[in-house]
Amino acid sequence: MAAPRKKKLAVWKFASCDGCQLSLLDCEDELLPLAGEVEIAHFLEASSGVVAGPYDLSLVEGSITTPEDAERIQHVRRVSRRLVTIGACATAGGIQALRNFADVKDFMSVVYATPEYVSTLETSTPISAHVPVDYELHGCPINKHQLLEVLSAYLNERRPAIPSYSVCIECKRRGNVCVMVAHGTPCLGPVTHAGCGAICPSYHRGCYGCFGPMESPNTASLAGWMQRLGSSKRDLLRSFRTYHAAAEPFREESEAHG
Amino acid sequence: MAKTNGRRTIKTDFLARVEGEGAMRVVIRDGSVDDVELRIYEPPRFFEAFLRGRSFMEAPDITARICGICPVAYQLSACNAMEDAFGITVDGPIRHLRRLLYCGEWIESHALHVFLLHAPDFLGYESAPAMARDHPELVAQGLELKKAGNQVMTVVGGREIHPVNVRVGGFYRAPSRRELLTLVAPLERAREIALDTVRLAASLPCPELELDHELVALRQEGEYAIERGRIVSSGGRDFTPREFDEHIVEEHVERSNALHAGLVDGTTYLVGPIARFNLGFDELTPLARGAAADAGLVPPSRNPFRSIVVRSVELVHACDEALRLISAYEPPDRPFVDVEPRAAAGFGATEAPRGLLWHRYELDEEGTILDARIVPPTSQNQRAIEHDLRWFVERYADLPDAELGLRCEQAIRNHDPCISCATHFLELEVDRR
Amino acid sequence: MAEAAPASLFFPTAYRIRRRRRETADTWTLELEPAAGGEVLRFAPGQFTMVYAFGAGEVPISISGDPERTDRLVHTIRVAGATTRAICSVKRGGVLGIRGPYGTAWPVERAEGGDLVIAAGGIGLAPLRPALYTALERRDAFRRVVLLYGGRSPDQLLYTSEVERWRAAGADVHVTVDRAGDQWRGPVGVVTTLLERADFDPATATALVCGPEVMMRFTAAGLVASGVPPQRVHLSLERNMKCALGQCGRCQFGPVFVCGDGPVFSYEAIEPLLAVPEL
Amino acid sequence: MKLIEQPALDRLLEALVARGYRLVGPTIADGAIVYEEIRSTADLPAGWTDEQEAGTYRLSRRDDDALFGYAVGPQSWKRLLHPPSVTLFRARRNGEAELELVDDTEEPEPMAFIGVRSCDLHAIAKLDRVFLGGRFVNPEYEARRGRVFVVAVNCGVAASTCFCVSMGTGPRASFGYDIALTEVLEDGRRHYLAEAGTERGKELLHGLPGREATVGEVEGGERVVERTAESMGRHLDTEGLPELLAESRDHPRWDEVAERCLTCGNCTMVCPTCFCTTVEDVTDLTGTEAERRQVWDSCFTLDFSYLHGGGVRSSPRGRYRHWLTHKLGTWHDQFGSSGCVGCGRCIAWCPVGIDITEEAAALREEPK
Ligand SMILES: Cc1cc2nc3c(=O)[nH]c(=O)nc-3n(C[C@H](O)[C@H](O)[C@H](O)COP(=O)(O)OP(=O)(O)OC[C@H]3O[C@@H](n4cnc5c(N)ncnc54)[C@H](O)[C@@H]3O)c2cc1C
Ligand code: SF4
Ligand code: SF4
Ligand code: SF4
Repeated sequence: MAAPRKKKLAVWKFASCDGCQLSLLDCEDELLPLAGEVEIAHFLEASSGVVAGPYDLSLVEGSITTPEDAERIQHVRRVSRRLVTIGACATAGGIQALRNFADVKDFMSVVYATPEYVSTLETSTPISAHVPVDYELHGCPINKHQLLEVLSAYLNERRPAIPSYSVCIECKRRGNVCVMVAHGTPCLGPVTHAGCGAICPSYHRGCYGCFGPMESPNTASLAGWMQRLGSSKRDLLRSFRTYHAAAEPFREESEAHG
Repeated sequence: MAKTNGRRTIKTDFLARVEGEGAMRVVIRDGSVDDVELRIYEPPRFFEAFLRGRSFMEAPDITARICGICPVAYQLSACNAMEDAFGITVDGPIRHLRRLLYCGEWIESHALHVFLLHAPDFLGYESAPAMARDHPELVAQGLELKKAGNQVMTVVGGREIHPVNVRVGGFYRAPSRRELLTLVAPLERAREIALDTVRLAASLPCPELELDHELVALRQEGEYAIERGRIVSSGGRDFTPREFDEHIVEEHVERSNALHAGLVDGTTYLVGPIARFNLGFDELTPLARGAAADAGLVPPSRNPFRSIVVRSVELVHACDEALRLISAYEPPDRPFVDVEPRAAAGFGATEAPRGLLWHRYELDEEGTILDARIVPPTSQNQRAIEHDLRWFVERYADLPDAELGLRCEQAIRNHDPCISCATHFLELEVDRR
Repeated sequence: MAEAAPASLFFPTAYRIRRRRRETADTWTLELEPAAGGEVLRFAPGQFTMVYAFGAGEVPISISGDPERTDRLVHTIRVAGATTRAICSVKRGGVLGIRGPYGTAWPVERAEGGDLVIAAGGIGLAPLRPALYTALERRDAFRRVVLLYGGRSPDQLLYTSEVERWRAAGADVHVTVDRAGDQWRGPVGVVTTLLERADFDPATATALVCGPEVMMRFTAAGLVASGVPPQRVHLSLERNMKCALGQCGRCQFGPVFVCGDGPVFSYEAIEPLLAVPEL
Repeated sequence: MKLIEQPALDRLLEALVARGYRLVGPTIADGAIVYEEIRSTADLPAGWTDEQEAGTYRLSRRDDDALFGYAVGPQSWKRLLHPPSVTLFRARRNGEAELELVDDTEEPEPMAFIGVRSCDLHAIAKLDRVFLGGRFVNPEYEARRGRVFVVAVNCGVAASTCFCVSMGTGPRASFGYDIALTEVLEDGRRHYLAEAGTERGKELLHGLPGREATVGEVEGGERVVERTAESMGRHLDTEGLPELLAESRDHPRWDEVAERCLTCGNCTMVCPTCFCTTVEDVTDLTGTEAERRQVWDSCFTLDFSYLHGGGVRSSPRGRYRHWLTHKLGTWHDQFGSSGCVGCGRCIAWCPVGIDITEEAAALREEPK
């Protein structure tokens, strides 16, 4: 029997910090076995060799912020059998979606001397706002173990085993002492999607929501409690308006304190 | 790549193996270089704009998102700037922990660059996995070294990308001695690999090229400057981060639509490993200094193609320094110094793996950011990179296009440009033909 | 390889697929035997096993074979998601993990001397087939044996090649479909509509019902309305379950565990619970 | 009943270590009293107590140096007996036709639990009922459980979240211990009344320096426990509760609590009797190695009740109702007792302070 054709993996980048694709290179123990299992056909951060599509699996990092990128993502979708977004930018618009709450022209004039040259859209939008997405991996940045889980799930044609419950469940499994209850530190863990392993509480700070909303986030109730702990309206607005500012439940909650 | 009556254009639409996405364009007319351009079409993300109105406490985490390759650099430059504004000093074990965390980032980032991005150039491969087919142990060593850096960041910072433990004033939690001791074995192993790497890098074939840029880096008496220091230059300049604007200007260069940083007197300057090495050689640990000397690397050493050797020396230094910091570590009584915001401007600079990273904030009495400016290393090096390219193309214009293109890419990679960092200040020009 | 005594209740036994048969577009019947030889697990009609597909997961699947044919373990599986897809894509000769059997059985013997009514919807016929086999093997012990079977469309019906055999063995078989094609000459409509067509004596009947939960609710209510005592109507429920041991907590259905107190329940016992949303 | 002093306690701990037990007991970490490995009484939270309220827990100083002057913290012994993550087995595949199943369960190490409260003894008994007293005996649990030595402590203080008296589970340890201690603080003196509950407990106790307590001293110990029983911070009326819950499935109170509940699952994680789990399947990239891991789960997750085509308990209301009804109602049907031992952990560690006693009481009110 002939060896089965290796699956082709592509990694694409839109507006982002590169951290999520770096997570792939951060899989030091698995990188070479992975390269043995799949053909890394398009991954500019790591390779100058580019193999033509179509690709079996495309990992997409970054959000759509320019007219050119809005077109390019259509192309990426066409050449990809499965498309998985990695990270907060691709999944929710990222920190750069803060422009969605302001006038982008004002933003440009802060940064650029000659804003006319800059081609940009009014908003930063997730990939799913432009093309169908097969799976969304959360995190700013994503967790590399979860990335490996997604990869091995797609290689083995199964669904990734990635829970969408709260960070609290991971936090308690880990044996942490709750920072909100025991220290009075406001924490977004109860409304935030698990995946990081509850790092922030393990380092005695409140979760700042970098994995985005969990499956059934009750942000209003949590915000009420955070107020009792001393958060001002402005604190609340800032808390919900960070790396997932444009994710619906967080957007709504931040606007409630605007 | 096209050739029409004496005019040759070499274009690489996607620069591979750099962080972020950019392109390069070289125009040669009748054998001489007409135009050299490093283009960056990373979409802008407007960090300086949306930092306005945020709390000073958010700056380390938000600015980390400028770049996933050197988040610690952003976090600590931001912390330095805030602490400068509020008039507090962070020293003792907290500063040592910061330095340790930063060593982790240097190890990770340099190993990534040396083994996964740069070495394939010298050995003629398109990527590290491709190189691994012929040199499996080499790539495995590089990955092991890189992993040790990531382990440091994970223990001290909570995770390898966008660590969560850094805050203005110090850390949220100081790791225990026991936690740090888990890093000793991997770092000792990493230091061995780094020493081998210096030897290997020194043996790689490399074109002769002497830069005449002025070199700029932080300097701190008694240590190889990483997380603090004064800004000094090979031209004898010496100033504090607060005085940055008096010495460095960002110019609008018409031809490339980009902001290029230059010294006030118009001199092109270079930041990064080569600058640090030449200005801080005496402060390297004896082991790193010895390794450099054995490899024939002593200041002045201004060949950008030797930057891979310099990075390897810095790898030795970072491992050595991390081990020293761990063995001397006594957890601080409190993981952070209290911070009282006040209306002020703050300036902060640190040595990111790619060079000087400078932040400036204006804050109101509650610590809300009124204005932010960030000058990352790649913006400062852009002019120098283009200069190198021009030199190189002039010298090797006879090479076939394909070969020349690859060589040019390599010349760019010498400086490990991080385009993600660069984009929030660079004009972008979208060119996708 | 010498098998160490399984310490964990979760530890499966490797079973090899010796035959695979495609029932419908998305449903397969697998015949399995222990990969290392030895006895096939024994079971009672209505019981299920936990079927493990390498790396993909483990799910509860009823045993659909004949309890008397002790040389094989038979499962009929519809592809519903990732795990069932993985199970159904293992080829002949491939290996699955099996543990069990678990759960309560259809009380076939309680129907002896009276009529036995088996009502199935869709894949629900799989857990009922062992009960039908058992009844037909001792056909004389019952008065009527009635099978009411509904499928979504003719091409989604299971075991169609066996229907004539069942009739020949003395079963009164009625089949209906929700949506008929040109070829279909039988009745059209949901299973409950067959209750009127079928001939059985409610007063002596025992009914075994399996299918989608709504179908079971309506069928059971219909049976009771027609005079079958609720304690003689039995249903088989499905709930999420990871252990089948009563220890993962997931299959709770109010006061009971589906894995051990069920899956077969008497309608009398669970009727009030079925009416509670989100129980 | 034997009267001993702190040095004798250390002797007890040493003797347990000599017999191969790993000592796990209360100690301070990250602003709370947690159960971790300890070496001597010096690791115990001497002079500390805990102030608990719905959604709040704070350590504070006592005005004495009592070793056991606090109630329960965020963790329970469940963590050790029914760990948050356990590998069930590993599998290796060589092509499709060969599947090697590997069970590499290791023999658990013997542990001595130091300072187990009465509510937690009851909680352990409830876990025993789930894992050992049902249709299947869980051998891993049995192995861990069988290697535990229990040193119980009768409670000297109750937190404002405690209601063991209502549940009939405390504050005096009445079973399930090898040795039980009462800490008595009188006239600036501190001593311990120790009694054995098993032969091995008796034997260990026998070897400790100390003397037989006088009748007066024994009564002093009784008074400690009585005072605690009188100072319960909360109360739960259990009269007819399972029936009430079975009849209250449509009560509007569920909607009110669902407004506040975050469906975060903290209550189930901290509860010493919540035992629910899920299984995670992982494979390596090459698809030749697989592992099944059992991890704590919560009935507050959507996946918990997921059935192809949608979850059974998709609304927060349905999930909260299930949790409270299971704890106080259907647990009786399933396991013959209440699933709640009145430890109050779920009250203190709910991030928004939802109080099980208050919710249960509200169900007794006629819907308005
Ligand atoms: C007692 C019992 C007997 C069953 N007998 C059969 C049978 O004979 N043939 C057959 O085809 N199917 C049967 N099922 C249903 C079968 O278990 C589900 O179709 C299967 O679990 C779906 O898993 P999946 O991973 O493919 O689907 P997904 O939709 O991806 O489900 C994900 C997970 O949710 C759980 N889950 C989803 N649906 C169900 C369900 N209906 N029941 C229990 N858990 C579920 C499983 O843990 C599953 O792995 C039975 C279910 C039970 C409870
Ligand atoms: S705890 Fe929250 S903010 Fe911290 S890493 Fe995890 S998801 Fe991100
Ligand atoms: S339900 Fe709450 S009070 Fe009751 S045992 Fe569980 S955590 Fe303790
Ligand atoms: S009751 Fe409290 S702890 Fe439990 S799920 Fe709701 S909010 Fe979380």
